[in-house]
Amino acid sequence: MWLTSKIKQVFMVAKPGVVTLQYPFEPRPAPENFRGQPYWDHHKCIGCGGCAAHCPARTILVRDLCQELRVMVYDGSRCTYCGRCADVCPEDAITMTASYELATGSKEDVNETMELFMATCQRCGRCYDHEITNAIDRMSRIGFKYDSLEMRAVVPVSSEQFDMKLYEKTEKIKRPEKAGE
Amino acid sequence: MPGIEEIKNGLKKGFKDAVVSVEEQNPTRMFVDIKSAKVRDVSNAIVAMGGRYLVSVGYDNIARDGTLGMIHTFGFDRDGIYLALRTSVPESKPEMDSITPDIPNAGWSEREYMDLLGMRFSGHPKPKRLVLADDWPEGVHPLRKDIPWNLMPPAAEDVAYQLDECPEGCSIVPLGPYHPTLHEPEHFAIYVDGETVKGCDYRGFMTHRGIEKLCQTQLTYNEVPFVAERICGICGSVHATSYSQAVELAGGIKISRRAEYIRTIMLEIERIHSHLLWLGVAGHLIGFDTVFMQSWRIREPVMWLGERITGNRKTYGMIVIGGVRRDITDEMKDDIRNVIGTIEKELLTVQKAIQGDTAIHRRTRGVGYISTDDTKLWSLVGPVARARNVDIDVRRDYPYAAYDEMKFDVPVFDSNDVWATVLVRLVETFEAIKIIRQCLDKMPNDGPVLTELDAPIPALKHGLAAVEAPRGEVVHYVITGEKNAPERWRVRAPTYPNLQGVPLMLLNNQLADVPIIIGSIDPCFSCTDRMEVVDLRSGAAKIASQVELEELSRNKR
Amino acid sequence: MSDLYGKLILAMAILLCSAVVVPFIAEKRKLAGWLNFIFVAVAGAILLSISYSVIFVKSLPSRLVSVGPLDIYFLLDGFSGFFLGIISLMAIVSAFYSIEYMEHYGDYGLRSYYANYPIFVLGMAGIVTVDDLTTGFSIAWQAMTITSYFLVRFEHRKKEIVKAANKYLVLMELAWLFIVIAALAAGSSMGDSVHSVTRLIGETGGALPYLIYGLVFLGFGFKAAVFPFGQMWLPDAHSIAPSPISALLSGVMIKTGVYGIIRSFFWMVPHSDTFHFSGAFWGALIASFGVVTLFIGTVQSMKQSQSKRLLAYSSIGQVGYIIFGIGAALFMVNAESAALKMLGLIALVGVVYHILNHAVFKGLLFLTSGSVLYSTGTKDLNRLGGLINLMPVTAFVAGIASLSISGVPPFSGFVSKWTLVSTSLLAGSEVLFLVIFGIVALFTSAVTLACYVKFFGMTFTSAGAEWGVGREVREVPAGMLIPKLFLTALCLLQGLIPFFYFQTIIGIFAGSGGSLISAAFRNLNVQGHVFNSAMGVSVGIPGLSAVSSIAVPAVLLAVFAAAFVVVAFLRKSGGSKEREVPTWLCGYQDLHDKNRYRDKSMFAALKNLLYWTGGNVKE
Amino acid sequence: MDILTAVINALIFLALAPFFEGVIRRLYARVQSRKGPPLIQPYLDLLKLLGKETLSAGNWAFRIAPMMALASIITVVSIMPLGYRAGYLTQYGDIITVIYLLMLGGVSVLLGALSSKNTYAMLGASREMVTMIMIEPVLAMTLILGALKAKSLAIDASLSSSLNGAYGISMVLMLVVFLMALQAFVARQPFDIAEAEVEIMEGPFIEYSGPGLALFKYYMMIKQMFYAALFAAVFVPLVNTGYYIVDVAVQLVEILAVFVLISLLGSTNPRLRIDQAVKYYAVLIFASLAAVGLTAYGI
Amino acid sequence: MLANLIKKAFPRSLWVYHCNSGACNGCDIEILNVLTPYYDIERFGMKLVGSPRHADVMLISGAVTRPTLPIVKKAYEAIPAPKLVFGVGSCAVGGGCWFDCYNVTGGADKAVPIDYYIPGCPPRPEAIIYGVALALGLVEKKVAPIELKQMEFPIDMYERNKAWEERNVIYELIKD
Repeated sequence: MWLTSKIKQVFMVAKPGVVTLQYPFEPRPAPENFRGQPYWDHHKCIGCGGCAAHCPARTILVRDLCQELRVMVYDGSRCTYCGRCADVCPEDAITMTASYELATGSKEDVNETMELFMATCQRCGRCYDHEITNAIDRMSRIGFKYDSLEMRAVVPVSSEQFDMKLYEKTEKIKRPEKAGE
Repeated sequence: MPGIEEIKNGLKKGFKDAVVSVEEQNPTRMFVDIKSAKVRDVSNAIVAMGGRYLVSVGYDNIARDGTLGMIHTFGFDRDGIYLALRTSVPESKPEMDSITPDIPNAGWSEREYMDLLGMRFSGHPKPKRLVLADDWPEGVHPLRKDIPWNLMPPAAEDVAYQLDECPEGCSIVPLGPYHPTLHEPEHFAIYVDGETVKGCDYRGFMTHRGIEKLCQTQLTYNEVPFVAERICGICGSVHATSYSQAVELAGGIKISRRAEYIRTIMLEIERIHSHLLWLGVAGHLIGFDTVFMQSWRIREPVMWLGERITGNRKTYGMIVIGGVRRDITDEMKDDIRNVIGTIEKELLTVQKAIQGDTAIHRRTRGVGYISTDDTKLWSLVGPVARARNVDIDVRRDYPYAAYDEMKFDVPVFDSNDVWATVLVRLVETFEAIKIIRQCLDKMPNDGPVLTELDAPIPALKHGLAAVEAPRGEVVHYVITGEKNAPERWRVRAPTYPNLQGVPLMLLNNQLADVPIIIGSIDPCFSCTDRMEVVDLRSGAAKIASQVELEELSRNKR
Repeated sequence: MSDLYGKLILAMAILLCSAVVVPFIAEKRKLAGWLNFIFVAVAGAILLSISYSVIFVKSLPSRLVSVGPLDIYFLLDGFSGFFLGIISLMAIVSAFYSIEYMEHYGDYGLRSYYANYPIFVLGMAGIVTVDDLTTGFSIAWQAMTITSYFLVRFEHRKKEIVKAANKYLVLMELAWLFIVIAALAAGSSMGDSVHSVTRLIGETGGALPYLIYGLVFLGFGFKAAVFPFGQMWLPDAHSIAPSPISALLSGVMIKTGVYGIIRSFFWMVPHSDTFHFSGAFWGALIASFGVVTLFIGTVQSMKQSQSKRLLAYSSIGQVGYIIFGIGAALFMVNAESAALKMLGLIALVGVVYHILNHAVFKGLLFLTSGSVLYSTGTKDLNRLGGLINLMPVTAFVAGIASLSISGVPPFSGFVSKWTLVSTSLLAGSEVLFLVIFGIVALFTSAVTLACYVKFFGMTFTSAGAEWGVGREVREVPAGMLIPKLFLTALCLLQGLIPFFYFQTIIGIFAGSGGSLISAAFRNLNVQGHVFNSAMGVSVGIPGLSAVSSIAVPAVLLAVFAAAFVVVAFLRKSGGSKEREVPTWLCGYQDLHDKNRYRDKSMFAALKNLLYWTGGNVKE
Repeated sequence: MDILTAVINALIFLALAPFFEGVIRRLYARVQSRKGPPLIQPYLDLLKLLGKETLSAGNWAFRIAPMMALASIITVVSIMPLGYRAGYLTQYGDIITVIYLLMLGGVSVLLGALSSKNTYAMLGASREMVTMIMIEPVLAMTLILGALKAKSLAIDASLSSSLNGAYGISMVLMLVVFLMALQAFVARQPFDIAEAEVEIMEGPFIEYSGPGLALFKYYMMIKQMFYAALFAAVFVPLVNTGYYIVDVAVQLVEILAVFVLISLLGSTNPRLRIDQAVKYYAVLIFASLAAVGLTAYGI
Repeated sequence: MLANLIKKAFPRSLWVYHCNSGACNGCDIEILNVLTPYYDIERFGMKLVGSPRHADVMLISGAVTRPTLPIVKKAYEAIPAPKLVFGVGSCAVGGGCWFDCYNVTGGADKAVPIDYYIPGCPPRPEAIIYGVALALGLVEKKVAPIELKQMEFPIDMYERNKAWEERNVIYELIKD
């Protein structure tokens, strides 16, 4: 009994042989619809904030800096790569890329920031109310208890969660070639 | 159905005064409201009628009527009926009878609400802290709605969990949280006499992440499945499916048949990879690393398959309320057929190689024995129960998704030990392959995979859904909320009841067998510690544009 | 040379005198201790000088000496001189140790202790020097037994101690009866010397000699704690007595039984034409008893949870080695083949060597456990632990003694065990059962190791005294360290220069007349086949290969030291820094009393396998 | 010249023990369908460990134990003849010495374990001791068998008794017993009970780090090579040309074969429980006693 | 010479201590997965060890929950220097979905200093190997922060300075 099963086991292991992949020395592309690092297409984004509203991990911040300028910050460090943002994006501006080799020595390396130009009314110069009651403004705050300037006093624990360095421009910045500036 | 009438009559006759109302949601779900004074008697009567205790759900209803609610749920396996026994106690005096002395498995549920809701249960045999951290201050009950989700109370002074009294002459072997047997942080204090285990105390819930409060103002119905998947990294779809079904039941949503088939396929794929994973881990635990390596090698194509179908290896993100996110196309079908074909072949080799291995028998036979009666008393579920001659399987007893059309066997063994759980899982893997084949053949070719949700889900409806996870029965209980989000969501993972039976299994076994016995229930502590009780208090944050966005996102396809 | 007998009587008189004088000043505890020590030391010095003379100068014939109204035969040859030496040595050391140690029993008066101690020593000295089995023997035996009874029941307020002491007394009296009956059965009258008993046995025939030898073996077997007699009294008596007394009981007193056995089976053997002494039968019987004793005793020792009980059971096991050696030697000496005869003689040398070794290291171990008891107040292994930093000297001493008794080279136990085992193994090519016995002995020495790993580990390393002992633990005072260090030095010496002891013992046997073996020792030129050198001992047996067995502790030690230097260099080579950290118990619990490892768990699997050996474990 | 042989013997053991460990790891990997570490991995592991920080439990016994273990095994291998050529030191010990010296190594492991205070270490030590007690008689009897045939307890005589044509039924029986005990000697599955990784986290070595662990690992490697060499010498007396280098080479190849066997057995067996293992060892002891008994009758 | 060799040997023989600080199992399973035949991390001389005393690398998976925080710190202390810490998975990198819940302290960097982050939920085994290879210096780092901008808004409609001033004021506020 023991011996026969050992012989069977030897056969079991002999058949497949060595299957080890040569991964870091040979590339292993991810499958087509792999949900890797999300990428925002700044040409398509309308700044609706849907992604921010729907992100289960609340990693996306959409804030108005001023009347015309909306900032989107994606804190990749805690992204769960569920692809919900890409699903809900009305403009298909978010793609889940196939890139998974995200290991890094610094958390900031997986962040993305985007400055959006918001069209404003030519007559009065503003379309959106900056008050807290504004619906879209509120929408953009969902999941972002920490970044909200107004809310900072209310929820003090959270302010440390958000790294202000996200806004600082760095040497390492990778900019798409078509970027506007 | 005659069963439901019988139960109803039985309860009405025996407890005329206590029963307030009986509601039948559909032929398989019934909700009974009773007065809190009689809860123990009614529970006993239900168990006497053949009910199997599932889980208790406590919820904060203070804002509405100043009470704390408590729901004990039971399943009638023969009739396929789930029964929820609802009661409530006033907030000022949140005390009710404990049902634990009669139904030992309720022990943890009740302890949980002692911690999280501040309820009190008179007659509880072990009213100790269960969920919250040792240094969590007394009197702060995070599930109450007046506590914010991100409250970080300062550490209480000088507190340490008091382990159970050690039996005379025994010493404690501390197992965990960081022990190679346990891949998750949980602490077992094992009382050994020589090398024989004489008892054990469990201090777990270290992976308790308290997601309920997170969800309080943050997530909506359709984000919860993604969080649900992350309750457990292995059986994610199970939780997502179960949650979605509970919401669908509560909201009366009917999803397309095709979506149900796809859900079934995903669940079974998950079962294959989970069982193969378990087989490997079990081999690892008894020091047989070759079994570990080989069964994980066989498992790997399933992971790749999952990645190709859904875009991720484990947290598939497939299942949302109303159906599934991605379709399974015809090429994918062939892909699946190929993969499961190879796996079947290779698994057959493995099965032959290890089934007769006396060396493995030595380590697993007669180990972790508990009698069938004890198994029933402790309401153990899944392969653990089936290996102990308890013939329950949610897929057959309470069919969901497309299981009503599937033909499959439920393996049941009566050697009541670890070896039987090995066999159950091996057979189930083959059955899963069978089910996937049937699904692929029978799947309707058309129909949307995601049903349009045209009407908002009504508030304060109760839904209970169970899914047969690889580890056993997963129960999700949902109370719908007002603002596009559940008010209360209770998850009971299969490890939750099974883990309570572990001390029983460990008793009088050798210390060396502890890893494989704990491993034999395929413990998933993160499931158990989840407390992903979504408790959405009608956050003011929901906005009109949400629905539009929702629609926009759907119309994309 | 005849004045040696006078010296003997003088020493005994000094001891008696001490017993009378010292109790009067027993209120001054320290002073009484010192006085007792001085008396014992003087007497001991005289006895030592006697033993030196008879071992190295010349053995004396048996002689009738008048002691008061009685005429008693005394015998001072090398063999009894050897025992006399051990007795006086250990008596002096114990007496010195007692001075400080008896402070431990603050609420007990020391009157009876100091009254009994010298007489106890006197009794033991008497046993090994009297040359009859009736009158003188009885006096000596009773002096030894009754005083030791009072010493054992020193803590007389504890019921169980008195009970155990009573049992001890009854059994010892029984043993005495056996021996006296045996002597009388042979037809001798009171006061006859052993020589005449021997003659009388030679004239009898049939079954009577078997009865006589049987009764003698039984009687001395009781004293020497042969299985199953030893288990009846020894563990209880030895573990409850004050530690210096335990050291004497275990180290010396039970050896008087061994002395009796050797004397009876090698000297009390008539060689007449009518009587044929069946050495093979008695040898095999005694060896079997010995093997059973060594195995059972050691295994039972492994199960104990009290340090002194562990040591006591282990004494049974070690006596088992000795008895086994005696049996094997008896068997082989009486065999036909010259090679076996030779091996038998060498085994006998091993036996005597082991007697010496055991006296030293077991005494040392009892003194050690006494020191631990003194400073912690407990002998329960489950409450001890981690004393290595608190009592470093005692720990070091205990380590050496443990290694010695386990027979790890190059410590003393190794050489004697090596002799016993290798002779029986070498005899194997002709006598199968001796090989099996040898293998059992080897196996048992691993079990011995387990015992002492447990003893040392649970007392000195691991952790626990901080919870189990409710007081501050300190190293014992110098008065208790000095005797231990002295014995340690002796112990190391015995391991490192075995050749000296071999030579001496061979000399003793060759010089002690009146037996077959002294002739054999001379005839077979044992001296010539045991190659002694400064490095160690090797044995060549005619008929077997040229050099058949070697024990060279010194060379091994040198190689070990060289290797150790290399290893130490290796350890340092990485420039590793050291940091002290708390014990890692998976994170949640810290090390505390509840999760320390208990003696029950130690070797649980083996204990389960050997559950049938019994062993009375007392908490 | 003779003393040189002893040094060379020890050096061969010291140098090649990690290599054979590497072979084992490689073969384990092969059985598990993977590529496995490079053959020099154990050397790298040892080197790395030497450079790591030492975390100590704060007593001298803890510090000294690994050094004692390695030194004792070095002593053993330097008196061990390799290629049937007795070294200079071989004449100064006999098989009983070897057995007791091997015990000293075990004692050092136990001393280290006990002085580390850890409950798991104590568990491991307890198991290690039980294993040692139960398996040591088998080793002893293997050597005694040769000794009985050679009528001498000398090491070289005992080891080469089968070489000298004394290969009988008893030897074959002993060979089987030794094979069955081999895994226990080298502490591999199914008898790696004392060092069980998933149960008690390397048992006796749990508290050791850095150089201390390196020395213990080295000790284990040399020990397993010693047992493999013993097996090769006693049971596979293939060639004795008289040329030292050839003999040593042949024996090394034999050792390699033993290691292949060890890895095959180890990788296809689960670990046994200590109580099961003890019963198994008891059977082995009686079987080897039978073998010794047969020898006495010249079979 | 030996000291030099020792230094060189360190990266080629990393023993990993896996420390789950409250993960969902996903990352733990993937960590085990890199041991399995297809990925076989032992190629780089890495293996999983059970005791932190033996480890060189601490692999943290999961958001650090309140009960595990002291234990993780303790485990880190129990690892002999030199040591590396890897955070595997979103939870360990940034806290995951539950970074701010009442029982969660946050990412693993809240407990111990992290040397390498491996994001992913769970990261593919390849991603873990990539992280390891990055630490060993076998591969280059591929990610960098991305900063995107939509086209410059039409300034001519406004007083340019006014708009920019306002923007800068808010930046300042954020930077505080």
